Amino acid sequence: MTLMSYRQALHDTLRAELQRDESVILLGEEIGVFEGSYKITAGLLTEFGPTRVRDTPICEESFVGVAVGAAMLGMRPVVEIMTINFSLLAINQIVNHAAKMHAMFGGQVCVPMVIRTPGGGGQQLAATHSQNLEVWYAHVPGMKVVAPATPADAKALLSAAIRDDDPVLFLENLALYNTKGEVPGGEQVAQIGVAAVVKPGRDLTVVSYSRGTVVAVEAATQLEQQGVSVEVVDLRSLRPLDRETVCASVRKTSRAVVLEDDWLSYGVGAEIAATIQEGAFDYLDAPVRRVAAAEVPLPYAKSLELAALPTATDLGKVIGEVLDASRFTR
Amino acid sequence: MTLMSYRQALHDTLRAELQRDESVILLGEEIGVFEGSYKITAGLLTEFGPTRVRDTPICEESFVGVAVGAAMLGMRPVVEIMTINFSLLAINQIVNHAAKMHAMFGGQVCVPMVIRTPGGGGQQLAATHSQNLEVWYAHVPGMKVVAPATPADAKALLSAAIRDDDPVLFLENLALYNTKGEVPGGEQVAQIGVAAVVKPGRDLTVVSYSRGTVVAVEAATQLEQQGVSVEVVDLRSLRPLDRETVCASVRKTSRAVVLEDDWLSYGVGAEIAATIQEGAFDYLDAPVRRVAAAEVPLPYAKSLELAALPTATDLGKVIGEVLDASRFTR
Amino acid sequence: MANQRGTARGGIEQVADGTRFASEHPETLRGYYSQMALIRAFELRSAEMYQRAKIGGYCHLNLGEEATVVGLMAALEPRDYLFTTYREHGYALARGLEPGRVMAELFGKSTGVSGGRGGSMHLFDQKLRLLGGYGIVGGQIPPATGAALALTYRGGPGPDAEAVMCLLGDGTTNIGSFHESLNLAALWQLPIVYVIVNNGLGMGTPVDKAAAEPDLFKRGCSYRIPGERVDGNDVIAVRDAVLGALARARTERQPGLVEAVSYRLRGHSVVDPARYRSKEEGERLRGLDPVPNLRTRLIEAGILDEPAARFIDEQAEARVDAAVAFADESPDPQPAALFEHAYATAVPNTPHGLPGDPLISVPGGQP
Amino acid sequence: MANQRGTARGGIEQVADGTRFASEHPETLRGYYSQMALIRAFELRSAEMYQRAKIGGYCHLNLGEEATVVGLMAALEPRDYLFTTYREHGYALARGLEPGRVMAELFGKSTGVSGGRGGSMHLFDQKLRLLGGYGIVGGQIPPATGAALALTYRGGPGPDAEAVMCLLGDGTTNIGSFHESLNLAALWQLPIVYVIVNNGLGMGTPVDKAAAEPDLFKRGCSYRIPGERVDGNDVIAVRDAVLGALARARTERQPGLVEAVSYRLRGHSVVDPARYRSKEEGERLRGLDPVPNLRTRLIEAGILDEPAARFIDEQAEARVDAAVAFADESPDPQPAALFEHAYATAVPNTPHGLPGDPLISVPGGQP
Ligand SMILES: Cc1ncc(C[n+]2csc(CCOP(=O)(O)OP(=O)(O)O)c2C)c(N)n1
Ligand SMILES: Cc1ncc(C[n+]2csc(CCOP(=O)(O)OP(=O)(O)O)c2C)c(N)n1
Ligand SMILES: [Mg+2]
Ligand SMILES: [Mg+2]
Repeated sequence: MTLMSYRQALHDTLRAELQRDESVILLGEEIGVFEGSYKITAGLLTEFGPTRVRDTPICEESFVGVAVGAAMLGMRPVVEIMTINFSLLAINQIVNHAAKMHAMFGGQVCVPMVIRTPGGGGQQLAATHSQNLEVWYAHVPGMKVVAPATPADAKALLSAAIRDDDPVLFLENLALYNTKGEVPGGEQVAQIGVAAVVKPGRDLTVVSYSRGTVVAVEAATQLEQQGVSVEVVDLRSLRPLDRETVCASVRKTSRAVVLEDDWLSYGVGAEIAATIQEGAFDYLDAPVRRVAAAEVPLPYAKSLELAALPTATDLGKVIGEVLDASRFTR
Repeated sequence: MTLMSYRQALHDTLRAELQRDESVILLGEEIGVFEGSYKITAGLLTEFGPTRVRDTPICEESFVGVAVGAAMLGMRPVVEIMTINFSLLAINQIVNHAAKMHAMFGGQVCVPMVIRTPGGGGQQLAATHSQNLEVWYAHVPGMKVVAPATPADAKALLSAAIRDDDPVLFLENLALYNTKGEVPGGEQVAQIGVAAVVKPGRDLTVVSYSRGTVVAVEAATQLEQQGVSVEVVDLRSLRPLDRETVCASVRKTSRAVVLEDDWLSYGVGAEIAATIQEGAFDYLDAPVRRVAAAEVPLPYAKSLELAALPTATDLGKVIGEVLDASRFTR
Repeated sequence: MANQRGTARGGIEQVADGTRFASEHPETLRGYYSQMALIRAFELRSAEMYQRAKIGGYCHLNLGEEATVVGLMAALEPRDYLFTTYREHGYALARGLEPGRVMAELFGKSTGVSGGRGGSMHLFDQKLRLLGGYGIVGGQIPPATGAALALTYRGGPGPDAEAVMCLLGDGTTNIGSFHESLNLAALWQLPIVYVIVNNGLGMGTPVDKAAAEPDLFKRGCSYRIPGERVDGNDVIAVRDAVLGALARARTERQPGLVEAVSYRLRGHSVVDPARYRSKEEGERLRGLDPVPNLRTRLIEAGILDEPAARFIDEQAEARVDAAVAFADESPDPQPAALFEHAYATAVPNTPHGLPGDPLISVPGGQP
Repeated sequence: MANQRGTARGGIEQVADGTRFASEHPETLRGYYSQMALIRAFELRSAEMYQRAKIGGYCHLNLGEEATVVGLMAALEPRDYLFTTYREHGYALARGLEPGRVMAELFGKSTGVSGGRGGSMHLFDQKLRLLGGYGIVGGQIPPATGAALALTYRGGPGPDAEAVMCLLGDGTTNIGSFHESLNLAALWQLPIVYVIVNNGLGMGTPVDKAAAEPDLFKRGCSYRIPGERVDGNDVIAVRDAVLGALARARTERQPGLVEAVSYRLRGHSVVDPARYRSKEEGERLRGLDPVPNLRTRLIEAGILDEPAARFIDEQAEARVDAAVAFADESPDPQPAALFEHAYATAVPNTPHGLPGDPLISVPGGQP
């Protein structure tokens, strides 16, 4: 176990995978000389050279599509898209091509590639640079979508994604890069498609992923002192979605709240609430509630940005409302 | 009232709007000389000439972006994207630009444009040409998304979309173009953001939109004979979403099923189910169930395509299961 | 910079058949004609089968492009990789795929080259390195470029190096991925040849209504990629132009751009009556039909005689008959196999529900 | 085709100041210098304000591009429309926006040009026809082209016609929308001038590592759009080149492409230390700094003297002081206004919930 940042965990894992497997290459804008917009790839160009760590011009559709083609011939490209907002320029290659090929060509080819990209607001980057669009990719068969919340998961899920033979969208988050956590040494390869109960509890289940999980665990720990025992389920994988772990928790706690950074309508939380009401219907003492971002193009001004994004306080308030609605007595 | 096809209703409405307002122009691939891939714009080039009805080269991002810029200067472009699958090439202009500008620039500019595009499978067009991705657009603040199910709504919602000052994604469906229905004459401008109870009923609510609504009404009519009174709610507008109409219906029937053509996980039905379980929790006698497409890249082979797409039979089966689960007696 | 051999439509100088054919082995020429005749017969039959509802979806034919198809495939080595468009039946046949397996794919049968899952637009064969038909315009260009990038990790340049051929239509030169990918190929010196199959139209749109530089072979100028235009109705000219470009790609890692000019004889797809094209234009095009033209010229040159030619034509028909029979008899994919190939690596919780199935095996039964 | 005036970086012939300045009114030249001085002062202060956390998000400066900015804005008429990038503070100032309202936008205040909702990357002013800064690389190109299309519905070509100027960086010439939009502009003959502000780098990437044709002004070749390169450190040369291109756009509806070559003096954004650039390179660039250079040359040419120049510099500082004061005193947008401007046309059921609000006013209370 070593205490390290989410950024460091990503960096070390990329380095380890580059060392382990010749066919792993990194592609992206400014990942080499510039060392990455968020410095995840710092030092890797120097260590592995310009063919393994390749700076690309600004052309998301084509450098992602190039990764698709390279993967078809057996390479294992790990692409960095600076932020998920720019993935919209490459989405035709991701969704109409990478996600389709294995099935559409009758299983004759696979596309073992990883798309690393951070989402998230809260940095005053304004409407076009603050989105959380992972739900789009999670909707698409042929894709796998993982969203680690901790440095340890960042390591284990990135290793798993790189070794997986399907296209994987690996969701990072701007607000998580500097967060720290214990990371086990040696090879760690997570199972994609499995959620985790990261904090056990009895009274209510909070379901979240990525940054939201960190917020949820904070809130849960505080509520503990107030005599409320909150269980936190970290989805870890949005596609496939581990419905059973989510429902099992709610069958135990009989109450659920989803915390998500994306917009409420048609967001990740919609699927979670829909899943719970079907998978734990007779156990629910109150409606599943969702805590999500206000549905506006995110403004730049700090005062407005703060109002629009969900916080631990918002989560605590809604947890309180759900407990009251179900006549919970502390 | 005139009986006409969905295609005819779209054509006549485009023609009427072109006549009504000089600032309305049509842009798209093959909408002029070729008269449109699905012939919606047949004859309009001859009538209005090449500046009002403009054929574009194959460059979705730019011809859609051109419409954005023209709209910023006061034109009212109606863009045709041949199918929603190709909108992925333009989605950066739609979501990162058209949907953001009014808010991001402090209300100084608006983007009065319409994007007409058909979705839908069932035509053996295989994985890349059969998608239903409207849920992506419905997730995005700044967008409006409408999805008419009938020729009458095709007319009234298209007029409304063209006269609206925000970017509107106007969802058509390949399987609806030849369907017929009564269409009122004269100006008909629908209210965007309002759902409709298209068939009243007592025992169970089916919520759907676009092609699904047609299927739902068929199924409901059949079930009537079997003594089951099904209410059908047609969403008509996915964004804004008329939650109250949906929940009011379920508070009355106490049972709900969603029929959607898109993939189940993170699809439109997820939001509907999540909405109902929150807005009609104490009224629900059984979990809200979703009837959606199997989660695979849609295969070309008819045998597989049939297996993957939801039908009236599937809907009937699930309605039966919900009635049984809630001890309904015929 | 752009090689000026042939600078304008039709302005391509004709080498007399005598000289041109003389340097070829007669068997080779007869082989080209047989391939073109096979493609012609296959495509006409595909149209018929579509009318008879044996084929669904979209169906785009190579009618009029046979000389281009055969010339390109004659230049491509088995070790090379091919990325095509949705108009690719002929390439699959000329690359060596069994007509039966191609027709079976069009019929959506499990014996089809893509197991019936791709259909007409998505023919694929890993062994023959036919890396797919693609239905999204321009969608094949970045992956083809990426395949060429992958080759640079396999070995250095040289006459025996592998290369990639990426086909695209004239209308496709106007889409962003064309620009982005050619820039990458030139910047990174990738072993790839982009071939613009200029059949005069993108659906109903003539080249000069879509491209501000209608001399498409010149569009490599923005990347310092040399371009060359050839008469797409001349199988030998097409082959030789591409051989040269492929050689430069193998030995110098110099990406190439070749424009082969031919004419689409029918509508964009089998359902398009092409009303936007005048009767006269139709007549004119039939006069340029590469299949009967090569047949006559080979007979005039004494390389074929009428009986031999007829024999080839009949053989082609016979192979297509057999292909249809094979496709007809082949089984439909089983619905039970719907979720096969959804993913290459199995992981827990992968969806496998059919429409209307309950979400979870154990739905929220009684507490 | 491409106008060869200046074919390689730095290879741009220098006209002696004497001749060049003689043909200008001294007031004009002093005006250019004042504008450049104002931009310089504003940008240096922006960097400082960012360090002091008065400005958030990304902040990209025009340091080193002042001559290009002022030259371009000198050529642009008030009736013309301007689409810029996220590196646009200087353009907003030179276009005539109050420095206070620009600084207020950077501070995220309600008095900002975009009401504090856009920030540094999204300056917009409807009256001055500054149609936006854009943060998505290449995202401004199609809308700018569409604005030019809209102009063709307003009136015919002529010397008094309106036109559009679309700015983009050197690195942005490699993205698809550049190709697609220039093709449309040429095909449809739109009144637009695309200006490549070549500051030598896209973040850390030099032009020749990103563009296979590093002579960027030649990239109009694929659309028959004439290109021209000018010394971006020469305010008069920039102005004149663009005046010519704008004239052709107005009168002939001939889209233009102008490349202005200057140098980014600092990092990509205020948080980038630009370690990838050597000390020597840094030195060299400071020598090319257009602001002190013009100052010295105007003094040498007798158009300014030291006190006059110092007065201009002090005035610039004073205006920036005032701008900061205005921004500081301006109010933050009220959270209650969060949903303002989400939509232009109000319709029922538009979302207005804050995080954690119940979905429906009447949640499923007791039956
Ligand atoms: C991104 C995208 N846009 C539009 C279409 C519809 N479409 C299919 S083929 C075609 C024309 C292509 O013309 P060209 O490149 O000349 O190829 P050809 O069909 O002539 O072989 C169009 C517009 C598509 N499949 N994909
Ligand atoms: C689509 C997209 N990709 C990547 C980025 C990140 N990015 C912002 S600026 C920039 C470099 C642009 O370089 P250039 O065009 O030369 O403009 P400059 O910054 O030098 O003014 C990049 C890659 C972005 N904002 N949008
Ligand atoms: Mg064509
Ligand atoms: Mg630059």
